[in-house]
Amino acid sequence: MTTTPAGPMLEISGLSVYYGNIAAVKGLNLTVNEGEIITLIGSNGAGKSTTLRTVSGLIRPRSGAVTFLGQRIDSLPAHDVVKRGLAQSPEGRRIFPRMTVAENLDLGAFLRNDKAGIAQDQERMLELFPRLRERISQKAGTLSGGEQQMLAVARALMARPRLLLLDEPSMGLAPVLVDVIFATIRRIREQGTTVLLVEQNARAALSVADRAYVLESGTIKLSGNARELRNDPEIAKAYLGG
Amino acid sequence: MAQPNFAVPVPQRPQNVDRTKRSWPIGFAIAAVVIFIFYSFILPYLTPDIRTVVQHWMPLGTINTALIWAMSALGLNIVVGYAGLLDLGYVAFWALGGYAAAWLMSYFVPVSAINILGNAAPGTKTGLHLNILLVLIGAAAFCALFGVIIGAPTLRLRSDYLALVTLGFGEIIPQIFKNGDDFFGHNISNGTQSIGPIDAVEGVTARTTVVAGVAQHTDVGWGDLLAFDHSGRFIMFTLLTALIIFISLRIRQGRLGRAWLAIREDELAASAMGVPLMRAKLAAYAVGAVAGGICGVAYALQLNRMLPDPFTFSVSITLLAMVVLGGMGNVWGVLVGALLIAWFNSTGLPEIGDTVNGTFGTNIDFPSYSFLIFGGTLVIMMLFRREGLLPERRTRLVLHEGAAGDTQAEEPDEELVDQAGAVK
Amino acid sequence: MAQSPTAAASLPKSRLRLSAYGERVAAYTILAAVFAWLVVNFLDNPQQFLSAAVFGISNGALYALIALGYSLVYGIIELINFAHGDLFMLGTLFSGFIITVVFGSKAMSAMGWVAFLVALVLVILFCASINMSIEFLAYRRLRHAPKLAPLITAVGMSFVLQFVGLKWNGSTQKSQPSVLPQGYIDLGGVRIYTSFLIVLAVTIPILGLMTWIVTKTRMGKAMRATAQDQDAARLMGVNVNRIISFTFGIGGALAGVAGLMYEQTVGTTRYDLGLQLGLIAFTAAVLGGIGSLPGAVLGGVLIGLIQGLNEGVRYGAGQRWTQSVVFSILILFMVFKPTGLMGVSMREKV
Amino acid sequence: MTETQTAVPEAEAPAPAALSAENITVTFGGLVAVNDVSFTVPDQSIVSLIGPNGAGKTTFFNALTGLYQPDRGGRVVLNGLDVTGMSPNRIASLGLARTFQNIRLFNLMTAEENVKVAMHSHLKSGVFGTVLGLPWQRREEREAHEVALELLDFVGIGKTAYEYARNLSYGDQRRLEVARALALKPRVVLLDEPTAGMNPRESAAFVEFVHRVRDERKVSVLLIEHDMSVVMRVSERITVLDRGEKIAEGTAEEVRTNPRVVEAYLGSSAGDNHITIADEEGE
Repeated sequence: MTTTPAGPMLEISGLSVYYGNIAAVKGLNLTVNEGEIITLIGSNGAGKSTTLRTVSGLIRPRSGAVTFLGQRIDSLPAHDVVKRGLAQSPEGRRIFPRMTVAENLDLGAFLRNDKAGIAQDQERMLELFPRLRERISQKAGTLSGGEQQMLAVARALMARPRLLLLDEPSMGLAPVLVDVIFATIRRIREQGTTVLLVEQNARAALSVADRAYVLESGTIKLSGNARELRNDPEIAKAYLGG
Repeated sequence: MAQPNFAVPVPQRPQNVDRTKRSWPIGFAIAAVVIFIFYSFILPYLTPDIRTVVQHWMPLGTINTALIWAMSALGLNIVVGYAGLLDLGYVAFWALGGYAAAWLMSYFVPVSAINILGNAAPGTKTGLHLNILLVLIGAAAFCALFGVIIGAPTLRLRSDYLALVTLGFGEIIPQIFKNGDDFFGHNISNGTQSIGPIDAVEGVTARTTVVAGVAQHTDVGWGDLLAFDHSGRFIMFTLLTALIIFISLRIRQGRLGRAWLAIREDELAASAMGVPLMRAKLAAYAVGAVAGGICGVAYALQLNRMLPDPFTFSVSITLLAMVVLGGMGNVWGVLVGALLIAWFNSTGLPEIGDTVNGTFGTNIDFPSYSFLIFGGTLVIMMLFRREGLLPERRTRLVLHEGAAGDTQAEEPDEELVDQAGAVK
Repeated sequence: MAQSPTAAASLPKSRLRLSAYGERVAAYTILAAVFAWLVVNFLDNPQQFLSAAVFGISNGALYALIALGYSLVYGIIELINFAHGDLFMLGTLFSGFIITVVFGSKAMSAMGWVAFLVALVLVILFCASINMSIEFLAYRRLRHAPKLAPLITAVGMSFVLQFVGLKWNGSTQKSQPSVLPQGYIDLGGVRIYTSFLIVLAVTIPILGLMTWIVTKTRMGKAMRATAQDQDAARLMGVNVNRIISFTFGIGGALAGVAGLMYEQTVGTTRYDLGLQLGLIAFTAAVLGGIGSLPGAVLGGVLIGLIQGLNEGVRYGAGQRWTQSVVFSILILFMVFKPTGLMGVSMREKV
Repeated sequence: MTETQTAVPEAEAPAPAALSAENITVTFGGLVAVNDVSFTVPDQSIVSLIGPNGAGKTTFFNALTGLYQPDRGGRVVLNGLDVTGMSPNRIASLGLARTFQNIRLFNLMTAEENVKVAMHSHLKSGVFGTVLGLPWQRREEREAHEVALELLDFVGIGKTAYEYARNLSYGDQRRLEVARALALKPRVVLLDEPTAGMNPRESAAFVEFVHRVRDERKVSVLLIEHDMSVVMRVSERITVLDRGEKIAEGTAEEVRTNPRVVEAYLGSSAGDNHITIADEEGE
């Protein structure tokens, strides 16, 4: 592990991302400090996923900077971003449907060479998500939605990231599974990984997060301590309308 | 939407559209008249030196051949340029049109001679001998029918699969003609023996009387077009090309042309707006095939016989190169692209080669470079100027956006995300 | 591939579509007709039938090698690489060049085997690097362009390679020396040529090696991941550009092997071979299910068999119809079963 | 619910539904994306379909418009006509128009041409008429042209009739999509997230616009929307989907206070408890 430089682990400043001539994100500023769980909440189409995709290098921003561990990463290709210790579990799971669960996990550790460490981490993942152990040699496409989501998170963790980006991990899941996922997010942090969580399930997200940002139409509307935001009437208004 | 709507003055159509609308057809007509006058009335009276140069670099026969290519390229443009369907077997329609002409105006069909306003050569005992106008209509209808037959089962395929299936038909149909001397026991094409001669057509003749190498006078008349009557064929081919251009332009302005454009732009949205995809695409195939059929008839007249050998895959590719070079979707661009490439192919390249070899004393086989030139044209145009040399006004706009589109990731297609999530 | 879901993939079935029942009846009728044709020909002259079959399978092995190249590339970037057949053609020319010019070997000897092996290695390197260069120079820049653009580029590339072949080999067929042992084994009237055995001896291990690369190695896993979801693969740290390049390399290598085998067993080279054989091999890839590697092999062998029987048995249509027969199969499969025999449904790919 | 009924003039006779969907189920390879959802769009009403990401709204929408076939037993009835299993273009020409979530205009066609494309099924001219320029065909084209301009005026972008769609501003593109949908002379217009990318002021103006479309064009409007302030202000009736199932239906007020809706949007209270236990500082 490299030493952490002074300052935040991830810093996004003045980020703007466009699809054609439509701005998805406009002048967004956000910081994540080491060891935190930060959540980015907002309704459909607010620009949350676009932000994460930009941080991971899948989309190039039109302007602004993304700094990770003191270095600019906004013009790096996605695979270099992963190499620097930033992994993402994308929206919609995006697991490899025609590969087995084990192969999916292996791909998560694609950039690592320590066989023993990978095996150990795989074991750790199967402990974190016991359901996956039962399905280990099944094709991932045959898993249920919840199992796929677990696989997507586990796969991202297999890279041993310093910062984990989670995009809508509770999407489409039954409440019981949502609980499991959020409990796991806490454990992930306890094991030393910083988490940036994008969620629509605002209450659950705010209950695990340290700080939160509320995104609306591509810009940050509110930010602050998650516990305070939890009871903010603005939040309910943003979600359920005036 | 915030402001109430005041009566908005009806906007005028942009003027420049109208201007290009007029200048090209006028240019085409003037060029045609000038060429006709030059080759019929001026060239024979010029000095032998000049005549030799013109005969080498730009004989009227080459112009006629180029017009034949242009007809096909314009037809392919309807399929590829208008409707966005890649057809790699367009040569099949050319062959079908040509054989339709061979059947309808020669001794070949084994019946005692039936003459319908036709022009059978004296002494011909058998075959159908239809008037050229009837032949054109017949060939066009025959090809349109084949366009639908080929299109119907294939159009629901993905675009790249569609390209392959058309390629398959483009190989099968010429092979049927090639082996047509024994097609399930019937002779349908004389195989490689070719069908010929084909009845001469009547048209304008401009014949110059030459005495001792000096042109005396030029007589314009009406009669059978013989092998050397290039002027008459030039008039005929120019008119046919003009007809195809006219159809292309007219149809583009109408309901069907709009539907094709819409399909090319966004199939899904088009169908959500009530455009019947299959019918519109079939119509594109049929109309495109009509041009191929007319071109085939012209080809049969130019050659005076029909043989299967020229109908190879490379013809389809050359046609595609013409469309791509000229600018997919732009009728005038495709016309220019086709004339240019056809001239280059038949006369330009050998002549340039002779000149270069003569000047530098080299011995390079220039025509063999056509593979490189066509292949290279396609690759380079796709990489650097996808919209062609004379792009359609619409596609020219894309160019202005420049590289901006490349640095931005594509828009995630929410329409399908929902589905993708569910499938996995 | 999530970033290339075509609208067509989600389009509804057309109303022109034959009813599912009608389609099935048509398909079974065709299958039954093919089966009847096989039986009639076998009973007519079993020896001739089997000889034709053996010859066909030998060709089929080569088709399989070429078909794999199509299938690999299609599987990963959904491009029909038209230039692949011509790459194979260059492979035949290069093989002939190495064997005659470098070794000058004419007869079978120990030196002949050395020549063969050296040529094998060199032709693999040669074709792989050409294919990778084409991808790097042309296709890569068009990865986000509308689908027509890379397809037309591939057609153009095919012509450029044919030009190279034309300049290299001349416009006519050229005969090339073979360093492999000639002769045949007679099994009850059925001739099995030595060259057939050598084709199998080279092809089968190579297919095994391919399977191993794709299923077991790190690169293979990255290839499959890229084929299924490019963005997700990027998020795993896969350098997608490099993987695509690698895939073109492997496809090229297989075309090179096929080129050498063809040059050695058929003994002639032509500049326009790629178009003809390439299209047949592509049909094989479609028949087996494009994108599926075992499918490509199966398709190759089947097409070879069909071709061999068509040309070799009494009630076959004969060589002059081969192209039409093969393309009719292509069209029938495209229309009735676009996923091929072993393909996965494209819908799943979206 | 009563609100909807009073909105319809002939309350005694069963109000003719402009569009009704019965027991729509859509499955993809065994996974259920939409599960047995039924709902109706009364004549000339404004109805919304809402739900969190991945709730199956778009899939349901696609089943209505014929893009997906609903599983056996499901029925879509448009204007009293069973359109289940028809092709999307047929359903569209029978009066079900739509816009797209991420704007799918024909970019290289002018605004006026875009609108005219949607008139395809109402025009008659074929190949021969077009090529020959027959008088009735010319008249038809002229009329289509006038209707197109009138529609563009109606949505407030008459000035841009000859601009290429891709050159229009984002807001104008959204309006053009509506004009194009109206050119189908629909009974029902489906608007898929029409305010995505709009600022609050534009969204507020949009609410007015939706009312105007309904009143002046005599159509029903079905809205998929994530901006709740828009949904709550514009809808006479709201249907809420979550994980493919209909979890609530009613007026804005009913839906807003429905605990299942609150749970779907703000997160499960069960999850809250669970995490509260884990969170030693939790309240």
